[in-house]
Amino acid sequence: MDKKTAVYICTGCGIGESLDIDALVKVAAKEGKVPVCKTHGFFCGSEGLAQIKNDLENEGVNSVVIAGCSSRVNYDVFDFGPSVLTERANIRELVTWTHPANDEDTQMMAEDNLRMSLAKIKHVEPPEPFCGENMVKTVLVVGGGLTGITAALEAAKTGYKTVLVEKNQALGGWLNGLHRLAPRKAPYTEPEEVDIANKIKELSLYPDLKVYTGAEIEEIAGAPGMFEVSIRQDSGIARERVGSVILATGAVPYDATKLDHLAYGKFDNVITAQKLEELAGQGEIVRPGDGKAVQSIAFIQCAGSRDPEHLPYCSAVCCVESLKQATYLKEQNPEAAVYIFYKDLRAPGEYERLYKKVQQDGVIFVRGDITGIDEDDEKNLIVKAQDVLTQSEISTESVDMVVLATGMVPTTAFGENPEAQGETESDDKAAASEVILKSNLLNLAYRQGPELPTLKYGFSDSNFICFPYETRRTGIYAAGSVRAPMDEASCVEDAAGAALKAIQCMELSDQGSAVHPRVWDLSFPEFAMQRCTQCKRCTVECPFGAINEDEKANPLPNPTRCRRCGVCMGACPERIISFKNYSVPMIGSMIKAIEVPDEDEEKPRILVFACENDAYPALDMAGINGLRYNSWVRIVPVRCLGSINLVWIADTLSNGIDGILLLGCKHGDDYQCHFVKGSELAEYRLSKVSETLDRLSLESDRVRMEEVSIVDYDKIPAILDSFAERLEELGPNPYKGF
Amino acid sequence: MNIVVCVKQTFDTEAKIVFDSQGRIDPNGVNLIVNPYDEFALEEGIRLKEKFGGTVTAVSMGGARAQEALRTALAMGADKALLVSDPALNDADEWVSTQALAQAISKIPHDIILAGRVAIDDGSSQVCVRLAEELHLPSVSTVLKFSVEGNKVTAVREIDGGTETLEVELPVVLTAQKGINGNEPRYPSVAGIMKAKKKELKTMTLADLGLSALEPKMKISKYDLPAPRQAGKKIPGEPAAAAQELVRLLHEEAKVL
Amino acid sequence: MDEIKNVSLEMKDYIASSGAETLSWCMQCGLCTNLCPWRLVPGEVSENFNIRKMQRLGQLGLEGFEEENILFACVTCGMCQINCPRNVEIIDNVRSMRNTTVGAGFLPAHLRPIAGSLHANGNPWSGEREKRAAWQNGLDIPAFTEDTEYLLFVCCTSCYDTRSQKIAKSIVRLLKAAGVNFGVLTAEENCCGESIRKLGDEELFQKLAQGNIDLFKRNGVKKIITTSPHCLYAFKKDYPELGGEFEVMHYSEVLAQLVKEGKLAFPEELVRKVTFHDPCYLGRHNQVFDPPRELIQAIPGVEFVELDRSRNKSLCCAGGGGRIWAEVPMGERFGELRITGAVEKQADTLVTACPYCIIMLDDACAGLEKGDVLQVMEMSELLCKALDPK
Amino acid sequence: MALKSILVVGGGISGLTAAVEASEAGIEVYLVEKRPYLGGRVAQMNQYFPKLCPPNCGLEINFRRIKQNPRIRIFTLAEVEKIEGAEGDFTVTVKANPRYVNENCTACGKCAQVCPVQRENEFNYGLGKTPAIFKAHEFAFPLKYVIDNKACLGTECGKCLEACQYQAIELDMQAKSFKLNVGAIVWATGWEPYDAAKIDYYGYGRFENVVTNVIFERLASANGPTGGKLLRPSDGKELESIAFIQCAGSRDENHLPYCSAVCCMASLKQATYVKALNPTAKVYMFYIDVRAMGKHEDFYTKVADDITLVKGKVGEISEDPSTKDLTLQVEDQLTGNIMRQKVDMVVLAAGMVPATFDAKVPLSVSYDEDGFIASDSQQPGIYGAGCVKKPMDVASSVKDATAAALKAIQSTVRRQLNG
Repeated sequence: MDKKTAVYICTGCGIGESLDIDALVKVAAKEGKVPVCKTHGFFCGSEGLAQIKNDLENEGVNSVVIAGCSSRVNYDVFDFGPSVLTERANIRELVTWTHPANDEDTQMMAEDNLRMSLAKIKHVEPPEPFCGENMVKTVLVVGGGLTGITAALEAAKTGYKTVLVEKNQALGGWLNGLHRLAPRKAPYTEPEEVDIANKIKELSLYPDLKVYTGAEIEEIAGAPGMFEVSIRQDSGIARERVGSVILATGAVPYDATKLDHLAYGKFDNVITAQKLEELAGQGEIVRPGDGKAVQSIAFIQCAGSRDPEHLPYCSAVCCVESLKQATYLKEQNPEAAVYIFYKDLRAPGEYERLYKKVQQDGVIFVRGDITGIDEDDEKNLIVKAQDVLTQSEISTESVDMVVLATGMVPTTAFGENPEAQGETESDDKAAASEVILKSNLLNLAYRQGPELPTLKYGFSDSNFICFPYETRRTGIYAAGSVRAPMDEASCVEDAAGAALKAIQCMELSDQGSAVHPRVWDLSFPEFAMQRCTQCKRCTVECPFGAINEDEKANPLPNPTRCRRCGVCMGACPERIISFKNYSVPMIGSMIKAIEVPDEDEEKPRILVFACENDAYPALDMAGINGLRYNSWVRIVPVRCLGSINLVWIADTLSNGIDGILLLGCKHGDDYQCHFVKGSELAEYRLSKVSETLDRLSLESDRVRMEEVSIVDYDKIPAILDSFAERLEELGPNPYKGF
Repeated sequence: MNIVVCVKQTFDTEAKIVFDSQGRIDPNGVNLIVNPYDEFALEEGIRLKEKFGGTVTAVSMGGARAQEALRTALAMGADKALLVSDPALNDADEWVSTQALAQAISKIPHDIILAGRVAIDDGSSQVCVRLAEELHLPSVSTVLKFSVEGNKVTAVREIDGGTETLEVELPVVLTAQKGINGNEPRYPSVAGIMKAKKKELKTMTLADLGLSALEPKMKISKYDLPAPRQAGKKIPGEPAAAAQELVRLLHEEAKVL
Repeated sequence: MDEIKNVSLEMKDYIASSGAETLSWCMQCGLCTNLCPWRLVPGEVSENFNIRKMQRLGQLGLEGFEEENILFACVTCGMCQINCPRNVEIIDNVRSMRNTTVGAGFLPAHLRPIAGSLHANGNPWSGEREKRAAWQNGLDIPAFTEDTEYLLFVCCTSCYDTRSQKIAKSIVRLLKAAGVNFGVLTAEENCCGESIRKLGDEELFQKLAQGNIDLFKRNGVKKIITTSPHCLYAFKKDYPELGGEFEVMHYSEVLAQLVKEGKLAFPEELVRKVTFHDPCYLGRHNQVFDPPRELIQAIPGVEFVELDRSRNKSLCCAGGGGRIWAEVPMGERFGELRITGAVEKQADTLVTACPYCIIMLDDACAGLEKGDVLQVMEMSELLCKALDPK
Repeated sequence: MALKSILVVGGGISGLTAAVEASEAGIEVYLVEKRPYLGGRVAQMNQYFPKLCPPNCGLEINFRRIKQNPRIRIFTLAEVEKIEGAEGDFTVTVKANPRYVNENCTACGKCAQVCPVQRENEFNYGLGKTPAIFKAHEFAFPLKYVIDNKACLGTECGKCLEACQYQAIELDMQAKSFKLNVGAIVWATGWEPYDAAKIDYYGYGRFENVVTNVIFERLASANGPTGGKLLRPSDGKELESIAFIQCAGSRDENHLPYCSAVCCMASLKQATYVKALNPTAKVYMFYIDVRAMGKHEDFYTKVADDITLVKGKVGEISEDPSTKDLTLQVEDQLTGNIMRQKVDMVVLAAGMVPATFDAKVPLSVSYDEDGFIASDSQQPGIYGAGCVKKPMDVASSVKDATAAALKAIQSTVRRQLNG
C-alpha cells in the first residue's frame, strides 16, 4: 500500500524535559521525510488524540508512528482499526525513564529508536488474512471413552458439527469396565452409578454428530480448518473434512505381569483393580478360581506407581479407586475384613470425605511397604508389611484376595520410536531433539512425525501451568487421561475445555488469525520459493510441524498450522521466508537505521534482540521502576529469539555495532518459551555463528544470550552493563566506519 | 511335668461381711476374688511349666461363680481348669472338701500340687495338707523357696522364728507363702485373656466323682462380727506427765506392759 | 522392628465391642499424642505414654497396649478428644481397652482396694456406707421428698474426706442462702461411678449406676445439683445409657443463675487476686466456663486473672481417669505446673470447682511449699467468705 | 451468529481464563473484578509449582490477549449487586466503586510521593504499608493508581492533585451502578485462606513468627514486604530453620473437613525458596499424607532430598517470649521419637475456603455443605469456575475455567437456537 506516514512525538511523562524535541522532529521530518510530524504534551489525552484522528480522517494519513510510551500501555487509546498501521517508538520506558535527562547519549538513543520505527513502518504491510478454500468448522474427536464422548457432546451442544471415531465396536472405553464411579458430588461418600450408557444415548440427539465405531484413523492430512481425515472402518475408508482434532484416547492400566514383587501371576487370587471392577459388575464378589465369596481383602496401593523401576509418577486416581472398591466389600458384608496398604493416602479435596466414611466402615489402613505375600494351602493370601505407625513389621491373617491398585499409562506412550530405526537424518537430531512414537492414533501426514510429540512419561501434556491446552500441534488438543493422570471428574472438565479450544481454533483459523499466544495476528509466513535450496532447516526446526515437504524436499507451508513465531524465518539461510508485518529486511533496515558513531567518539553500540513475551516486558518494567543502564543499547523487539536470522548478526556487526545481546525465555526442561524451543534454537544457532564471526575476525564474545523473565526486571541493568563492560575490554568493532 | 494348682474363690479383702436372716454370711453383692495366696501358687505353677514344659491344671471347689476364679487362672496361663461343684458341698468342712478334691485330683496326672498357704476367708490352712494325706503324698507347707532337680524337690519353709529346708521326692504337695520364689503374680496379656475364653473348664459333681453325699464332721454353729474398734483416748497435759499416764494405762487397762 | 507381629482382628473386635466404636475412625495423624498434657512433664510415663500409638495397637489388635504405665496413664482430660480432627471418642477407646483386662479381673494392684471398697461400701474411700451422711449432722439439711425441686448429690470424696467435707458444707450454705429448694438422699447413694468406669470396670460401674438410678426414680428425682464435675459427667453422659434421664447441673451453674436473678449477692469485700483452674470435667467435657467466672467476679474487691492455659486449653490437675489413686513422683505432676502458673500470674488465690482438683492442687501446693504465697480454695469456700462475715 | 454476551465475575486466574478463552471463541465478554487490578490471588504468588515459574509471566500473556481483543470489557473495583432473569437473558446490576483516578493516569507515581498518609498493604496481607494513593503492585493491570478512601484525607489535603500533571485524580468520584444484559454468567470469585487463628494451639495471630502459606509467598516475592529475602517478621532475622505444618485447618472436623488439595505442593515449593536463599537452612515439613498428585511426584522426590519430612501432625506451638523462637511439640511417627523441635519460623498450610462461603451468588444457586458452588449449580446459565467449586491448583482452575467458558457459550447458543 502507498503509505502516508505521520509521526506524533509525545512530550508528556517527562519526555519533553529530558529530550531535545526539535531534534527529534528533524529526524522524522528531514531524515524520515514524513509528510506530517506533530508534537503534543499529552497525546493519550482527548485533545492530543483528536489531532491524530483528524489527520487520519482528513489528511489521508494511513500509517502512524507514535513516539512516546511503550506499546504495552494505552493499547486501546492508540488503536485506530486494522486499516491504519500503528507503530510505537518507545522513548519513555526504554529511554527517558532509564537514562539521564538532557544527555547527548540519551538523545541519540531516542533518535535511533525513532529511526528504527520509521525504518520498520516502511517495510510493514497490513497483513491480509490467509483464507483457505472450503474451510470447515467440524470437530474430530479421536477416542470414544468418557472424555471423547463428553468432548463430542460439548462441541455439538455449542452448535458445531462433530465426528467421533472409536477403535472398539462399543463406545464407553474404560467406563465400560467400571462397576461404579467415585463420588463426584456432595456428600462425596457414596460411589455413583456409571452413567456412560445415557451419555452414549445422548450422542444420538445431535444430527450433526457422526459416530464411527470399530474405526481407526488411517490418516489426517492438511491443517486446521481443512483437515482431510481418512477413517478405516471394516476394511472400507470413509473421508471427513474437519477443522480441529481432540485426542481423547485415554490411558490403559500398567502391565501387572511386571509386578512380580507383588506376586501377580504367582498366586491366582492376586488380581488387578480392573479385574475387581469386572467381578463386582457380575454381582457378589467371588474368587475367580474357586468361586469362594470374598470375606476378606487387601488393597495394595502404588502397585507400579511411584516406583523408579516401573512408573516414577503417581497415577493420581488409584487411592480413591481403592476407597471406592472397599465400599463394594463392605456393602456386600459389613463385617468383611478390608485392608488398604498405602505409601501416602492421596484422597485430595472432597475425596477426604470418602476416606473418612470408609474408615468409619471399619477398613484398616496400613502405612508402609509390602515386605512379602505368601499363599496358604486354601489359596488364601497372607500379606506382610511394615507398619510405620507402630514401627514394626506386621502380618495380616489370611485374606481371600489381594487387589493391586495398578497405575495408568497413556496410549501415547506406546509405539516404536522412529529415531531408533534411524529414520530421521542425523543433523536433524540436534535441532529436532524430539521423539514422536508411532502410536497409531492420529497418523498425521506431518513431515515431523505421525503423532503429537511424545513428552515425559508419554503424556502429551502442555508444559505450562496457566495454559494447560498449549499444544505442540495447532488445532490438535489432547484431553483426559492421555494428557495426565486424572480421575473421571477431571476428564469431563478437560473434555469441555479442549472442546472450547478446538472451536476457538476453527473460528480463528476461519478469520486467518493465529491461535494462542498470538491470537489476532493475521500475518503468516510467505515463501519466495524461487530462492529455496531445499535445505529442510525450516521444515525440521518448526516447533509446530507446520511445514511439510514435497518429494523434492521443497517446503509446503500450512498457514493455519502456523503459530506465527517466525522460527522458520530465523532458520532459513536464504532468507526466503517473511511475514507481511515481520520480515528479514524489516529488521535489517531497523539495524541499518541505527547511527553508529565513529570509533574516536567512544560511543559503543549494543543491539539487543528482546523477545516480546518475556524480555520486552522486563525491559518495560525496568523503565517503570526507573532503573538505570548504559545508553549504548538499541532494543529491537522480536516475536521470538528463534526468529532471529543469522544475517542480522552479520549486518549488525558489519554495520559497526560493537555487540549483540539476545534476551529471551528460559529453555531446557522447564522451558518458558511459548514457542517451545525458540530460545533453545537461538542458542544452538549462536553456537554456529562463531564460524561467521571468525571469518569476520571478530571475537565470539560480541554475541551473548541471556535468559530473562518479566520478574527478573531488576537484573536487566546488570545484564546490559556487564555486557557493555565486556565490549569495552574487546574494544570497538573494527568494521566501524566502513 | 504335670502341675496341679488348687485355687479358692474368696471374699474380697475389702468386702463388708453382712449376715442374712439365718445369721449366715450373705454372699450376694459381695465382690469375689481369687485367694491372693493361691495367685502366688498359680504364678509359680505357670513358671514351672514355662521352665519344664507340661501342663498346669487349676482345680477349685465352689458354686457356679467360682468359674470366674478359674477363668482368671486360665487367663494367667493355666492350661486346663476343673471345678468340683455340687449343692451337697455347700456346708462342706475341711474333711468333706478334701475328700472331694482328692477324688478329683487323683483322676488327673499330678507331679506337683501347689496351693496357697491359707485362704483369707476361713483361714483353716488345712485342706491341702489333708489332701496330701489322702493322696499319700509328702507335703511341705508355707514354702518360701523351692527348686526342682529331676524328681527331687528342695524346699525352704517358714517356721516360728526361722526357716527349715527339706528335700522331698515327687510327687509332692507344696503350699505357697506370699512371694514364693520371689514371684509376682503376672498381668495377663489381652491375648491371654481372649485365649482363656476357649480353654477347657470342666465341672464335676460328686456323682461324676463317684462319691455319694458326705457327712461333714464339723458344723458351724454361729457367726458373729468382731467387736467394733473403740475410739482412741486423748491424754491431755504436759508431755512428761502424759507419758507417765500412758505407761499406767498400758499396764493396767490394756495389760500389754 | 524385630519379630513380626500378627494382626488379630478378633482382638480388635473385642476392644471395639467393649466401647471403642470410633477406634477405626482414627487416621493416625498424631495430634492427640502431641497435645497430651503428659508432654509437659518429664519422666518415664511421659516418654512411654503415646495415645496415638496405643490406639494404633488397638486398631490392629496388636499386643503391647496393656502395660500398666501405658494403658493406665491417661488422665481422661479430653485435650486430645476435643481437638481430634476425626472426632474420635478417644476416652471411650481408652476405657474399652482398660475393660479388656479389668473386665477379666486384672485391675492394677494399687486400684484393687478402690474397686473392693466400691463393691462393699459404694464409695472408693473405704468409708462405711452408714457414715456417708455423717458430715451433715448439725446442718439441718432437708431430706429430698416428692416436692423438693433439686436433689443435691454430694460426691463421695466430700462425704468422707474431712478436708473435702468443707466443700460440701459451704455449697449447702450457699444453696440455703440463695433459697434453693433442695434436699439430700446422701445415706442411700452410691458413688456416681465415673472414675471406676474410666478405669474399665464396666460391670462395677453399671452396678453402682443402676443402684443410683433406681434410688432417684424411687424418690421421683427430676433435677440434680452435683458438687463434683465428675458426677455431673456421669449423670449427664453415662446414666442415660442405662435409662437414667435427669436434668443435671453443677452447683456453679445454679448459683450463677441466681446471682443474675439477684437472689444471691456477696456483700463482703475480699481484696484478693484470684485465678481459676477450669476442671476438665466441668470445662472441656461439659463446656461450663463462665458461671464460675461470673460468681468469682461478683465478689467485690476481687481482681480476676486468667491462667495461660484456661477454658478449652485448661491443663488437667491429673486427678481424672482414676489417676487420683496413682503414685506420681514429684516433678512429674501436672498440678505443680498449675501452681507455678498461678504464682507467675501473681495470684494469691487459686480457685477451682472440683474435689479431685482440690486434692491434687493442695498436694502440689504443699509439695512446692508455695502455701505462703498461694492459697488453694474450692470456689464455694471463697463464695462463703464473701457471703457474710459470720 | 451474533450471540448474547457473557459475564465473568472475578478477575483471578479462573475468571481471567474464562473471559479470555470465551472472547477468543468470538463471544462478547464483560469481566467484573472487585479489586483495582486483575490477577487475583495468583498475582500475590511468587512462583507456581511444580515449574517454579513466575505467575506474572502467564498474567502478562493473558493481559496481552485482553489488550489485543476488542471483545473483552473489564470493570475493576466492581461488584455484582443483583442478578435477575434466567439463562439466556440475565439482567445484572453491577456497582462500580470509585477509583478516584481517571483514564489519564500514566502511572508516573508522582502522586504517591507526596501523599502524607500510610495504609496497610492488603496485597501483602497487611505486612508493610502504602500511601493512600497507590499502585496495587508493580505488575498491576490495568496500570492505574487507586485511592483507598478509608485512609485518604480527602479534599482538604489534595497534595496528590497538585502533583498530578494529567488531572487524573478526581477525589469526588462516586460509585455508580449500571446494568448488563448477558446470556450466561461464570462465577469465579475464588477462595480465601482459612482463618488460622481459629486453631488456638498453633498460636497464629499471637506469635509473630507463625505465618501462613499465602503470607510466606509474599515474604518470598521480590515485590513483597521483605523484597524476597524471607526475613523473620519478629526481628527481620534471616532464616536458619523453618517448619511447614500441613493440614493446619484442613482434614479436620473442627475446622475444614475436606483436604484443600494444594497445600502439600505449596509447602514443598516454599521449601525451595528457603533452600535457594540459604542452602544450609534446616527445613522441616510435618504432614499426614503428602498429596503430590500425578506428575507432581517428581517435584516431591526432588525436594524431599534436601528437607526433613516428618510424618506427624504438630501439637502445641510455644514461643520463647524473649527470642520469639518457636518450639513445636511433635512425634516423628517413623521412629516413634516424641520430640520438641525449635525453629525460627513456622508456616501453617492453612486450608482453602470458597469465597461463596460468605459472599453468595445473588441468585439461587446450590452449594455443598462447605460453601463451594455445587458441580451442578441447579441454576442454568450460571456456572462456577475454579476454586469456588472445589479446592484445586492453578492448572486445574484454568482447565475448569475453560470448561465453564464453553458451558456459558452453550447457554447463549441454546437461547439463540430456541430463543
